[in-house]
Order: sequence, then C-alpha cells, then structure tokens
Amino acid sequence: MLGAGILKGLAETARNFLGSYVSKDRLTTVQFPEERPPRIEASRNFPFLVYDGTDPQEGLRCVSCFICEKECPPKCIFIEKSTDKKPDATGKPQFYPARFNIDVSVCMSCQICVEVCPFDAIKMDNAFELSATDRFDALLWNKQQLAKSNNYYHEIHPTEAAAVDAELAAARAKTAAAAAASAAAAAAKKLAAPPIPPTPPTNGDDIL
Amino acid sequence: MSPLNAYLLLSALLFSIGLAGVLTRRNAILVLIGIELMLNAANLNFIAFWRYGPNPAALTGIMFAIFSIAIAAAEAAVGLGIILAVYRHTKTTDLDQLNSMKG
Amino acid sequence: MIVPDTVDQIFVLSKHWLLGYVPTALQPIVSAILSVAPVLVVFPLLFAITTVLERKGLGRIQNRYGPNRVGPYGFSQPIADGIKSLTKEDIVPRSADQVVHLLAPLLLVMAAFLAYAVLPIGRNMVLTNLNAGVLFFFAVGSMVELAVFMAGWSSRSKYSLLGAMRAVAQMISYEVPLVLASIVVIMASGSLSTVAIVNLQASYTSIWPHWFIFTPWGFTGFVLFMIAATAESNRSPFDLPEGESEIIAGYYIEYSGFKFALFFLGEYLGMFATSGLAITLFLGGWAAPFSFLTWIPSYIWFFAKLLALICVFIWIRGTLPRLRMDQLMGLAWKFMLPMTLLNIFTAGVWHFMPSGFTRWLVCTSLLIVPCLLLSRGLKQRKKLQIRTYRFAE
Amino acid sequence: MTLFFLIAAALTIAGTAAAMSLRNPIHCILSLTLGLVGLAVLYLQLGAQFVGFTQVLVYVGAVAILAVFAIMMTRSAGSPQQPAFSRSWLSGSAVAVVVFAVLAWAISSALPSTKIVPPQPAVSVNQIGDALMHKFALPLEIIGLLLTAALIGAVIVAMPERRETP
Repeated sequence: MLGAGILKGLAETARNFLGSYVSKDRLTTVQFPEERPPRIEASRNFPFLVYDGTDPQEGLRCVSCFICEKECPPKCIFIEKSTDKKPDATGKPQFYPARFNIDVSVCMSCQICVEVCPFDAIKMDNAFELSATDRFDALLWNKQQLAKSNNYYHEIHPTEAAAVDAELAAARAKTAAAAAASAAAAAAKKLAAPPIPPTPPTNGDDIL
Repeated sequence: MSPLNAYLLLSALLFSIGLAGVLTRRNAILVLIGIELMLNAANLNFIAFWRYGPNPAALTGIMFAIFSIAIAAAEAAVGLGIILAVYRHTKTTDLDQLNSMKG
Repeated sequence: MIVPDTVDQIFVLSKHWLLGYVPTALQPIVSAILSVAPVLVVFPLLFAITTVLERKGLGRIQNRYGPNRVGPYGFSQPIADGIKSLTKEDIVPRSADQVVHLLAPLLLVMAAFLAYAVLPIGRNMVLTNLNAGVLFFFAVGSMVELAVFMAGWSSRSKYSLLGAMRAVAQMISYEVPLVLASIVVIMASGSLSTVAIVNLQASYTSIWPHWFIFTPWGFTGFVLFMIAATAESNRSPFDLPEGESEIIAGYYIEYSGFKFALFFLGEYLGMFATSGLAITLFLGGWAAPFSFLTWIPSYIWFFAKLLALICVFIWIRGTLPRLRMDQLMGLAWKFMLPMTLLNIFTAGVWHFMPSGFTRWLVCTSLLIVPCLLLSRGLKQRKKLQIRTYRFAE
Repeated sequence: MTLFFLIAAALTIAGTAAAMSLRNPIHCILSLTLGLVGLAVLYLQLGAQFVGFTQVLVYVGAVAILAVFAIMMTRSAGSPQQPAFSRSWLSGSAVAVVVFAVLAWAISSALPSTKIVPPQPAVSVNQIGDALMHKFALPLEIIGLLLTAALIGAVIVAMPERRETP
C-alpha cells in the first residue's frame, strides 16, 4: 500500500518515544557524575609502578633495568638508575630508579611495557578522570605519582593481580627451595670431606 | 500639486530611470530589468488613474494592472530564456559585442 | 457564561483598557505597538521551547535523554544557547560582501515575522484583518527565498552558494503546491481573509466541528499543505540545503554568533507561520474541537494545535531520512502539483454535488485512485544513465 | 502629498536608481527588489491591496530570483571587468532626461490641479474575483494561454539543442 513504509517508520519511532518513558531498559544512558558505570576489569588507561608493603620508596618492585624504556614504541618512559642499591622483596640488594617519568600525553596505553617487564613492576591502571590544567608538566608523571600499592593493583585487576602474586610467590618459593638445596648440598660436601683446609672466606656471594 | 499629479510625476520619473537603464547598461539582463521598470511605471499610472479617476467601481485600472503584471512576468521569463540561449551561443551577455546577426 | 467570555477576550479587553490611558493623538501608534509586541515576544519564546522539545523528542526517539543538565529537565537550555550565540565571535569572511551578508538574516527574520500579521491567534485577536490575508501571507513568504539567496551568495564560498541554490530551487518548486493547496480552502470558503475562513469553520453540528480537514479534499489539502510546508521551511526529509553530510551547513555556513542564531530563529518562525496558516485553513484556527469545549479560551486552542503540529514536525524529523535532490524535485513537480490541481477539481465537484454518501464516495475515489496511479508511476526505477549537464557548461 | 507617500516614493526612486547605476549586477537586482517593494507600498497606499500583494509575490518572489539565476548562469555575477555602461551612455541618459522633461511638462500643464480628493474606493477581493469572472473572463482565459505558452517557450529556448551534446 502506498506510504506503508512511512507509516511503519513513524510507528517505530513512536514506540521508541513512548517506550523510553515506560520501560527502563530502553534508556541505557548512565548520568555520569551522579551514577558511575561499573568499572570494567580488563580496561586499561595509563601504566603505574607497583610497590609491595606500605612504603612506596622501599617496596618499589622496579629495578630500573630499562627494558620498558627501550620497548616503549612512543618512547614516553624516562628512567634514571640510582647509584646505590636497596634490598628488594626477597632481600636481595637491587638498583632502583632514582627518577621514573612517563609522559602521559604521549603514552598510547599499548601495555607493551607491562608485557616485557620481568619484575611485574609496571601494570596498567584504569583511572580515567585525569584532566589537568597544564599540557606539559602536569602530564609528565614522576615516580611518586606513578607508584601505587599492590593491594590497589588487587583492587582494580583482581584476577590478574592474584595470578601475578601467585607467580611471584611460586618464584620466591622455588628460589628459596633452590637456596635451601644448595645450602644443604654445601653442608653435605663439607661433611663428606672434612680434611680439606677451610676454603678462603666467601667474598659475600649472595645468599640466593 | 494634486496627489494624482504627484503619482504621475513619480511614474514618469520611474519610466525615465528605466529608459536610462535600457539605453546605457551593457549587461543584457540589466537591460531587461530596465524594461521591467518601465512596465512597472505604467502600472503605477493605471492604479493612480483608477484611484483618482471618475469611476473607481469599474475596476478597469486594477484589472489592467493585474494583467500587465502577469504579462511582465511572462515576458521576463521568455526574455531571460533568450538571454541564456544567446549566452550559450556567444558566451557573452555584453550587448556592445552582440552586433552581428550572423548565427 | 460571562467568565469564559472575559477570559477569552482578556487580551483584547486589556489592550483597550490600556489604550484608555493614552492621549488620543498617540492612539493608533500605541495600539499598533500593543498588538505587535506580544507577537514579537510569544513566538521567539515558542522558538526557544521548540528547540528544547525538538532535542528532547529526537533524543527520546533514539532511546536517549535529551538535554537535561541546564535547568530543570533541561528546559533552560535555550537560554544557554542564546547566551552562547550572543557571546560567540561573529566572524565575517574577508571576501564576503559585508552589506548583503548582514542584510540576509535581517530580511529573513523580518519576512518571517511579517507573516504573523494575518494569522488569527484567538477570537478577534488578529493583527490586521486584511481582505486578501492569505495572499499577503504568500507574498511575504516569497521574500524568504531572496534572503536565502543573499545569504548564500554574499558569503562567497562554494558550499554556501551550492546550499543557497539548492534551497532557493527547493523553496520555489514547493511554493507552487503550497499556494495551490491553500487555494482549495479559499475556493470553498469564498474569501481570502483568514478571519472569515476561521469564522466559517467555528460552527458545530451537534458536537462535530465544521473544520475543512473533515472533508476529502480538505484532508488531502492538509496533507499536501504540510508536505509543502515542511519543504518550504527546509525541515526534516527536505533539509537538503543544509545537508550536513554533503555541504556542511548550506547557506548559513559562513555565519557565526548572533547572525547564525537569527537564521535559526527565521527558520523556526517560518515553520510556525506556515503551520499557523495550516491551522487557520484546515484545522479551524482558534475553534474548539468539540462544541462542549468552547468554554476554554480560543487562543489556548490555537497554541495547542500549533504545539501538536510542531510535535508532528519533530516526529517526522526523527523518522524520515533525507531525500535526494532529484527525488525532491520529482516529488514537487510530478506528484504534488498534479495532486493539488486534482484536489481543486475535487473541491469543485464536492461543492456542486448534493451532500450525502455518494458525494463522499465520488470525491474520495476521485482523489485516491489518481494518487495511487501517480505514485505507482513514479515508483518505476528509471535506468540510471551517465549524468548529462543540461545547463552548466 | 502625505509624509507616508514621500517615504514610499523616495524608497522606490532610490531602489530603481541604484538598480540602474550600480556596477555589480547582483547588487542591482537586490536594489531593484527594494524599489519594487516601495512600489507595492505605493499601491497599498492607493488602496489597491490585491495588486500590491500580487506585485510583491510576482516580482520580489519570482522575477528577482529569475534574474539572479540568469546572472548566475551567465557568469556575470562578479563586478564586470569592462565598464558597466555601454559606450553610448551619455546619449542614452540624455534621451532619458529629455523624455522625463517632456513628460513632466505634459503632466503639470495638462491636468487642472483639482484639490478635491475622491473618497478611498474600498475594493474587496470578491469584487475583483467577480470582475475577473464576468466582465474580464476572456482576458483571463487569454492570459492563462499566454502564460502557458510563455512557460513552455522559455524552457525550450533556454534548453540546449539535443544535437549539440555528443
């Protein structure tokens, strides 16, 4: 019939119009500041440095090995290695970054730094309310702004954080077992050959 | 200076402005506009004579003006059609250059 | 029934009451100002409300909220838009023709406002009771095309000229069906004066009103009039001149700031004016829909019908996609023109046939059958050959 | 010679004079429309409402747009390179002035300047309609015929010949 298409279209828009007042599921818009959309776990925005324990300076996992700086495609990570060492989570003295800057205006949140980091020191955050008044300094985040605790990591990426922690714990357990096994083997060797004159004092090899 | 004289003087002025335009302008379309003006001046005369004339109820002045507006519109349409055809043929609307009858 | 009458004539009485205080010398001027001022206030306010209704309506049609941040439920959004357009910088392109560039929006808004002089808003509430009211309306309406062309040409940019040419071509080719669709009512009511037309429709049999829309030729006339009115005010399916996708914003591309807002004001005022005329001609102006509702003041009915028509405009804008230029022209000259001429013929037949069922049957069939044939004829796909330009060399 | 008449006359004269003297054709057309609106106001002042509105509808609505389209299509929109007036502009304007002088002299001397002004004849659209249908029915039919012929003629004249296109 002539004009049927137009009438069907008009009926459809009328149904939409009236439906939006009646059934709530038609209107999916979230009034942002008042209602918050649920945080999607796998979403990512900009990287952040993870630190164990409570003190961001002491517990920082990053050992400034520069891998992420080399791998970063837009080259937005800038690290300065420290001169002295500090003990890391397993007690082994490691370097730490004296300065660790990420230029957030350049970062394209590609997560390559997270994939290449051997120490799980850098992870992706999904905070998005990041407006700043200055385009240059305010968007160059230094170490203090980047460092966030491990339990924050658990808060935003629960499953991934749990997996990372499990791996870390397993790695520590393995090294501890290996250390114990090598200590036991050394003790057994000392036991089996007592007459060997005492070896020269160990020059502080690490306990690993 | 009775009102009728004023209107007649005004339409005479309009007519002469239109005539001046027709005689002096170079662009064919503006010559056509001049002709339109002359027709309008005549219309003004008709309405003035109808208003101040002896027998306004006969409506002849108004009828003449209405028909003359209709004819002027038709004439403008055909005139512009001719100007377009001439332009397509000779690529110019400058009347000083259109002085040869050769097709 | 004294109370409703005074309420109905409240504006007319208050005007006369105010005039009492004015010295007789100034009487005519002040009475003119007193009757023009409300129109200059009410319709821009209606324009403000319509912009919000439009955005909220279109939003709801697309399952989203319209503007709801500025003011309660977003209803002070027009104030925000107004301030924005006032404070925005008014850039005039260097190569533009300054004088014509400035005059275009002024002429557009002036022509749009002039059209309200003949619309009867309420019982004896009309600015000027012209004997040739409808002719005045179309005479003023035809000035809008010139303003649109001036806007497009004076901003000296390809897009604006293209948009202006499209807009002028569309408005001219839809003015013909618009005038012919209104001729039907003039022929039936026997007078060009809008007040007489509305008075003719204001009578009732039992409870049913005598509106012209309830006759076959009246209904087709109304539908054709509304299609032509949508095209005349460059809205919804016919908003080709400002087709955002193709030529950005058509003839008002080089305008910014207040002149840009003037264009919108002009466009919306034009829409209100043509739908006001549609109400006057077909929907019985200020007449109440049923005889038992006449106690409600007359101006309420005019604005209620106007709001209803505005909602229909918005509804159509939310539904129909934009027409292509040749479809647009084809519809105007191949469908609308024959249908309006046929409608005039049917009104003649309606006038001379004795009233009764046969008259209804004859007239509706006289209209339906050619309408189907015409549209069936238009539908067959013409084979698309290489486009030959007939005029532009 | 009311003030209102003077204003309308001034508007018309200014519009038409500008239409004939400006360089840019588009400006000419726009000032022409101003002059024609002034003329319509004069008609209204003379009491011929119907003619005034028809004048605005036909001239401002259609003829002005037609002329503008013609100017656009013949690419003479910008201000013309060569001078806007033809070489013989001096003699042309002289002829016009002479014509005006003759007309003015004829008008002022011919009519006795009667001061009595006949009352404003109230003409309603119905009377015009009746006159058109009864007394002037034949001219109406002829005008209809003429307008259709002009319509078709203008289109045929303006259309390029079919042979020319490849």
